[in-house]
Amino acid sequence: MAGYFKKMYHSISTVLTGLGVTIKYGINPKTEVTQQYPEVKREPPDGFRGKLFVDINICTGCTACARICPVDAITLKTVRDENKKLRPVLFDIDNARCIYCGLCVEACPVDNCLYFEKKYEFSAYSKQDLISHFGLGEVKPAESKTEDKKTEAEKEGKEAAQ
Amino acid sequence: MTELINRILTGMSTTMPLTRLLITILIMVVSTAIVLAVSLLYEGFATYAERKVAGDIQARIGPNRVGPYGLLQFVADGVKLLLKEDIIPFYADRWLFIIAPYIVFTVSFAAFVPLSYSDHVSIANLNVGVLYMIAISSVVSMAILMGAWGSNNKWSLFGGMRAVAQIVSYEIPIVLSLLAAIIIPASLNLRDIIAYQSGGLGIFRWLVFNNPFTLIAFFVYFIAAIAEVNRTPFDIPEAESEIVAGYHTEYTGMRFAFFFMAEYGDMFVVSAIAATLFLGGWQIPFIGGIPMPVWLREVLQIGVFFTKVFLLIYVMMWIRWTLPRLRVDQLMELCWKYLTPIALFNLIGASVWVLLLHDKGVYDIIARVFTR
Amino acid sequence: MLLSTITLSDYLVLSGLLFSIGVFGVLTRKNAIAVLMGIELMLNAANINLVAFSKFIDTGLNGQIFALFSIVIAAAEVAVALAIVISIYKTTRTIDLDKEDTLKG
Amino acid sequence: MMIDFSSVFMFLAVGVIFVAVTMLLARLIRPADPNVVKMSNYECGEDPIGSGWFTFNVRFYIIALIFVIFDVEAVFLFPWALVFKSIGWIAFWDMLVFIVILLVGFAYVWNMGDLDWIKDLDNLKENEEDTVISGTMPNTTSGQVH
Amino acid sequence: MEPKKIYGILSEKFGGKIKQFIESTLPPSVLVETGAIADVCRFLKEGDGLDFTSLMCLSGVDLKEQGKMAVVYHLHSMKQKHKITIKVELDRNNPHVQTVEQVWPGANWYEREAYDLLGIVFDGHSDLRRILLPEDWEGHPLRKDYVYPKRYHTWDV
Amino acid sequence: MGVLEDKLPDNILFTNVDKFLNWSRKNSLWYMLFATACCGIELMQTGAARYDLDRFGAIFRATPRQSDLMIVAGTITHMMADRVKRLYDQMPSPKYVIAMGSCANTGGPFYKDSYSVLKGVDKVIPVDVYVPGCPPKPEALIEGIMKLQKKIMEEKNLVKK
Amino acid sequence: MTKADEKFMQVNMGPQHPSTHGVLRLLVTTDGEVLSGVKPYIGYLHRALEKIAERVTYPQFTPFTDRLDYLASMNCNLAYAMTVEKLLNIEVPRRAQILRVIMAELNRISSHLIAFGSFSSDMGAFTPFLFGIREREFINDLFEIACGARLTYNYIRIGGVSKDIPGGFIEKTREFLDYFPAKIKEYNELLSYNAIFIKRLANIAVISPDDAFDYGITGPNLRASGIKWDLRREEPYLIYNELDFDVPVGKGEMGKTGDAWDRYMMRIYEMEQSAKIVRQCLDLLAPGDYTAKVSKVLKPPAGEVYVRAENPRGELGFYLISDGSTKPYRLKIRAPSFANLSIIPKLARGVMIADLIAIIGSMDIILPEIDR
Amino acid sequence: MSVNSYTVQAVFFYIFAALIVGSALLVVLLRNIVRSAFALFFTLFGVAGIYILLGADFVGVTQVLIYIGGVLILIVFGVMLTHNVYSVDIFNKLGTLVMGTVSAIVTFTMIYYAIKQVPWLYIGYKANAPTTGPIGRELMTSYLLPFELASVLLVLAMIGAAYLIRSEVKVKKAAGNGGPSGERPADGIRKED
Ligand code: SF4
Ligand code: SF4
Ligand code: SF4
Repeated sequence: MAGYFKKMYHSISTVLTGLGVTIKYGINPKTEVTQQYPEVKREPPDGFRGKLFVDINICTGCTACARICPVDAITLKTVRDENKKLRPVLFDIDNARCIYCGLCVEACPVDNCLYFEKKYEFSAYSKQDLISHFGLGEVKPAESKTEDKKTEAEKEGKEAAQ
Repeated sequence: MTELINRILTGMSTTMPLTRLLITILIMVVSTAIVLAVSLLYEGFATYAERKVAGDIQARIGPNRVGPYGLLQFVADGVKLLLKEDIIPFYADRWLFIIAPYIVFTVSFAAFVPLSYSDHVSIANLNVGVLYMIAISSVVSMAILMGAWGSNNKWSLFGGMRAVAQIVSYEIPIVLSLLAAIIIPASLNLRDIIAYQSGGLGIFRWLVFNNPFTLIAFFVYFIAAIAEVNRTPFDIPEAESEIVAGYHTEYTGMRFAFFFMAEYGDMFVVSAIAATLFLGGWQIPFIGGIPMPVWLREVLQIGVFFTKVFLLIYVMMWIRWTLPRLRVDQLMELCWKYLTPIALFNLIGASVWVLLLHDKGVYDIIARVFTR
Repeated sequence: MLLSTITLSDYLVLSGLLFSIGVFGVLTRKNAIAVLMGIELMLNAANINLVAFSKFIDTGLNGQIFALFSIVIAAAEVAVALAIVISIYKTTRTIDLDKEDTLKG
Repeated sequence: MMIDFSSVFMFLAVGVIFVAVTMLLARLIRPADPNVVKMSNYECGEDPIGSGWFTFNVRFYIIALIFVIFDVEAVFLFPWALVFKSIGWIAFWDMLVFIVILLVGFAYVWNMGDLDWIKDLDNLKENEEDTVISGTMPNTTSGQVH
Repeated sequence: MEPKKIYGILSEKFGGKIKQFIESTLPPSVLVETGAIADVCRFLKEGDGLDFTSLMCLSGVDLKEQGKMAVVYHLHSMKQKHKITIKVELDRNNPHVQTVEQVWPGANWYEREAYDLLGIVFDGHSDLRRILLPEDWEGHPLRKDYVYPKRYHTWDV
Repeated sequence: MGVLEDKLPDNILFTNVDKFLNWSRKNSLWYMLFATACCGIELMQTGAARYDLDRFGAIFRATPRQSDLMIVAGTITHMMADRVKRLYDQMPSPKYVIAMGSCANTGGPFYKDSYSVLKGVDKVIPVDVYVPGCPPKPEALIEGIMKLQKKIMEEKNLVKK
Repeated sequence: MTKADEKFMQVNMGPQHPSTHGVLRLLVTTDGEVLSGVKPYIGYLHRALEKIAERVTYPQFTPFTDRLDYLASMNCNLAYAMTVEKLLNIEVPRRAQILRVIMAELNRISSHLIAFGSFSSDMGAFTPFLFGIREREFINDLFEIACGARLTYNYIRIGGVSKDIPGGFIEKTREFLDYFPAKIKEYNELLSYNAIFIKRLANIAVISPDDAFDYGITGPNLRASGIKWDLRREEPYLIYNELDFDVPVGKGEMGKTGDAWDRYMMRIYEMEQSAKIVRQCLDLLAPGDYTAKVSKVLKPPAGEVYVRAENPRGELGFYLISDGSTKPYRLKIRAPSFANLSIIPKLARGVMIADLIAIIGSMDIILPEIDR
Repeated sequence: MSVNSYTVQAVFFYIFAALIVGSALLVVLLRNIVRSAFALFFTLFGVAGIYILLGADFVGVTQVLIYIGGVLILIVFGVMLTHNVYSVDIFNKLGTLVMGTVSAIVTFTMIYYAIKQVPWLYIGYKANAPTTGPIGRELMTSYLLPFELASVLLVLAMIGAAYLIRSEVKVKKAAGNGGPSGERPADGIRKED
């Protein structure tokens, strides 16, 4: 019988303690932690891994990024231009596939060439819109030596590099 | 309302029976429509309030984009639900599935009838008011069972069975605790009960303060009432984490909305009973004795009544967003092994008090001691 | 006018109608619970009678009180009857009255 | 009284009509494109196994049974409550006898375990002991861990 | 206990059925003859001073070049705080090995997994079904010569 | 199709009615509680206090029958794809789908080497908005939902197309 | 249809069910409310990680370990990095080690917060869930500063960490550590010691030590059964042997040792301990290299290792076979949840549906790790 | 309002009578027993309406509370517990059907003529007054014994019914030791031999 009442007391007291915790939040609007998104945007910190950006003009077309990418999100096609320099004519990053791991950024030998922007809201109605194109377009090729970095061909390249 | 009808009819020149009848019906329809509109508005607002209260308690904001402060949220929700496709599962029992929301909603709406909102504003003055409300809300379990069985869904049936077991069980403590209050005004008529609680300094004639037993009865009633309307910690019939959405798992769009509205309607009703029987109904605390114009008094009374009810509803929401839920057997145990015996002995205690102290409340006794 | 005079006999006729429907149910159904429902119909018919008499003939409330007791007894009866039906069902998997050999011993 | 109760009927009627009208309105503007999968029962994304109409635990019946008995008793208490004050002690004793009889039955079902749920099918013994609640809550949580 | 010593105990008890002690792996491993694995495991669990209470991991390995498959048991004793690796090698074309489910019930799922992904059949297993892949999946993907399917149900893979 | 759907003439009144309907739809996007993998955690966090999806009137429902929006959060394997399709089918129209994260978009990390992952949920169900990221930040998801709202606003219901 | 079928009903719980924590499917056989058997079906999230590992290079696999147990990505990163380092015999600089400990422990806290939160919402209390996530956001912010992502960090790399922590990180972490204990107290008041919660969990699904060994249960679930086994203590890696922390074990405070409440409470205790560890590490942090010199192309010598680390959910083991090429020959992941889940059919016999939810929640399983 | 009140009553009477008769017919005619149990709901509701028309508000409310909220739930539970999806026709053979119809018609005809024959002695139409209090008074005085006996009856019914059900549960408990596969030996064995 004593246990019966003790249980009752225990239940009531703990329930009241719990209610005490919540009412503190309930009546005090200052406890709110919500950030009203579209109005309040938090600036992502430095080093944030958002959308990838390529400064295509300083890109050497070395394909290091495409080779390291674990999911083949980067499609790279390079052509040698008149100065025998490799130029990336096609440089597509499929943002729908990229996993924002940062391996490519670390692999890129050129400073500030491939980097993450602090941009992460770019949803789209179509998957095609999620592919960002950085390629230079057709550059007048000096020789017709093209390197197609895509899936199978690219994998061989990777093998060779190691 | 009877009063109103009588007054209008006496004031009228015509004696044509048919006209009088039509006018009576008209008044009734209009008043019913008003209650319907108000209750719909309330139900919409309650869903909004629920989300806001939840937001407050959970350190967030809650709806605030739709209309000013998100106040139009329930309009959007309502219209959206109206626009949703209606699905009746192929293997469901079509008739039961369709009828259930009708009954659920109608019944919860009909429970508004005997409520007394102020001295003169009430729909009907039922002599068996309290009993009527208990009876009508026990019908809900039947309707839930219909919907649950009609869905032919296992989660629904789980929810339905749990709901019925819970609703019927908790009716017992409810009835017993209400009895402890009813023996004092000795009436089932809600207006009589409220009238009995008038006077006194502010709030002390309220039945909840009448004697210690009514205080206990109030708490027992309130706990049981929370269970009766299936809210956390007693929301096992809709326990999202266990049985998906309980008895309305298969309901879509408007049909679901009726269940939803009925739930909030029931919340109002049980809170209104608590306010009426224990908290003095529309009796204005402290300043009730001051003379004031009738219209002002009426408005104040309505305001006071709704404030009391909403406070109780707030407490329900507060509890909902605090406590974990019980398991079905623990729920039954709480009802049968704790609340029911307590309410029963409480009833005996209350009646002894009434007889021994000749119907005097604690307040009366203290007042007498002081006036001596 | 037909509408204006609802007298005792109307109630009684209604009750008689309900009663005979109940009789039909009891006689034709072979599911034990369906039979029980027929009995409920009959009981309700009787209750209508009681209350109607109380209204039109009785001076006091005896009819109503009888009806109350009748409801009570109905509750008790249903509780026990269903308990029997369920326990029979659990052992024999049927509540078909034709096959209810166990009831007969 | 009649007029009061007719508002009950009015409410019932208006409630039903309201639901009907709303459903009708909804029918006008809502889309409808049923397909086989949509019309099948939901079961967490899987094909439902068998029918949803299962025979469930008989416990629910027992609860309802006890409820009905209590309900009937409670109904009798209402008229009693109204005259209790005016009749006085006799009414009290009448009621007490009534309740005590009820309590006897209640004690019986309690004692026989009808109010408990059968928790275990096989290892019933193991979990039978009740929760031990060890006093109050400790103030610090880390103090007692080792 | 040192793995070497465990090896000693084992070879004392089971003689020729314990084939080899490989120290280079981490933790060092003991190669056991296929047929004896269940007995060895039971002994490892129940034997005095061994007390390998838990099976940390059970992995199947496809050794395609050697035409073999291996099942590797990583054992660990929480009481004695020592570990060891047990290995068995199976025929790649017909990989069969006894189950150790009766020794460690937890092995049940690991064995199902090895069956699912590598096609190793555990004799005596109570419920050897696919566990990670759908029942109607073809092939055992962790085999080195697994070819990716082209279509599954109604869509391209 | 509904009785009145696409039946009304294209005049100001009905266009406004349509707008109102769209407005209510877009402000009451109840999403289904359905998360498979990592993105699901971000979905949860989006619904939680810091980002509070409830502000937009979006709450979760456990059953597809009462939800309007399916946020495919996480990897969909071939085994799961059937279920996703079934769940989608069991939602009442009008219904919307947001593919959240690389996995739902294209298979993401598992695009290349995995044999068991569905390469993009749009192979089995129609997708309205693709939210990139792995996982997308809650802000990105909210932005996706707002894009969806924009799309809903342009829909026509009762008015002739 | 057999007799047994008639009596028992089978129902699918999951793959889409609010409380199966993802895409677990349980085939539940019940007799009304009481379960007579549960069969888990897994594989709905089988992402072929082990196969992927054989097809990508060693460094490339690190991002995939993030997705292994996404609630504790750091710990998974860490375990994988340690495995490869063992194979390559790389010595990690001290600063990197400390950073690793900080990250791992912070991640442990954030993982336990989700465990706590989702468990509480399974139990019907939704508010603690949001509170848990609120604190988790704090940690997410810390990680975002440190490595630029909120969930899939890819921070701990083979040889060290991917970059040094930026300025301000330490201060923010301290801020968090100061803020956190009060919140734990709040959780306890709100939930842990709530009578309803205790009633739901005490004596439910008791795992005896022998069962725990048999099924290979590790981590908090093992410790809840009263066995003081923590790899950070027993086989210290990184700098754990220099740190002062307790290993909480279940003591059956509210019921039997090893019941669901104990398992739940282990996580609360461990969060406190982790906070303590982080604090010490912050003090130990001295300037230095954040990564060892590792060549871009990793070619470990042929060999095999089995390395395990204490993850929030138990021991995560990597069994790595290298054939001397740039890609692993075979990588077997020993996931703690896999073992933890495999005991559920045994536990969930004769309990009620609500208990099943409690069991799953208290085991804190995570599907991607189980299915891989 | 006297004339109108009668009219209104008449309207209500016919509505309720239609409801009662219609749903009662459904109760006995529907093939799906679950549905017929739910049809009973409307019958009982209609009867409650009739009570209220007759000025018996307390009895009417009690009807709702006990019959619909209690007894009907018991019946529905009973139906669901013994529900068998594969149960065949719940009607008897054609012979019984005819017999039932005939006897129902005969019963009704007899009752009808009896009612029409008897010259009822009206004591006049009583005005409706609150009934609850008077009923209470009656219960406490003239009907005290039945009142207490009712309590005894109910308790006995509860004990008996609980006993019956429980004995079944016990069997189950004992049989349940077989484990989750759950072959219940006692079940399903017809004790014919
Ligand atoms: S961030 Fe990772 S996934 Fe994205 S492109 Fe770079 S390497 Fe590929
Ligand atoms: S690694 Fe850098 S420089 Fe080389 S191709 Fe990629 S972006 Fe251009
Ligand atoms: S997109 Fe990335 S974060 Fe989202 S589920 Fe896939 S792997 Fe996880």
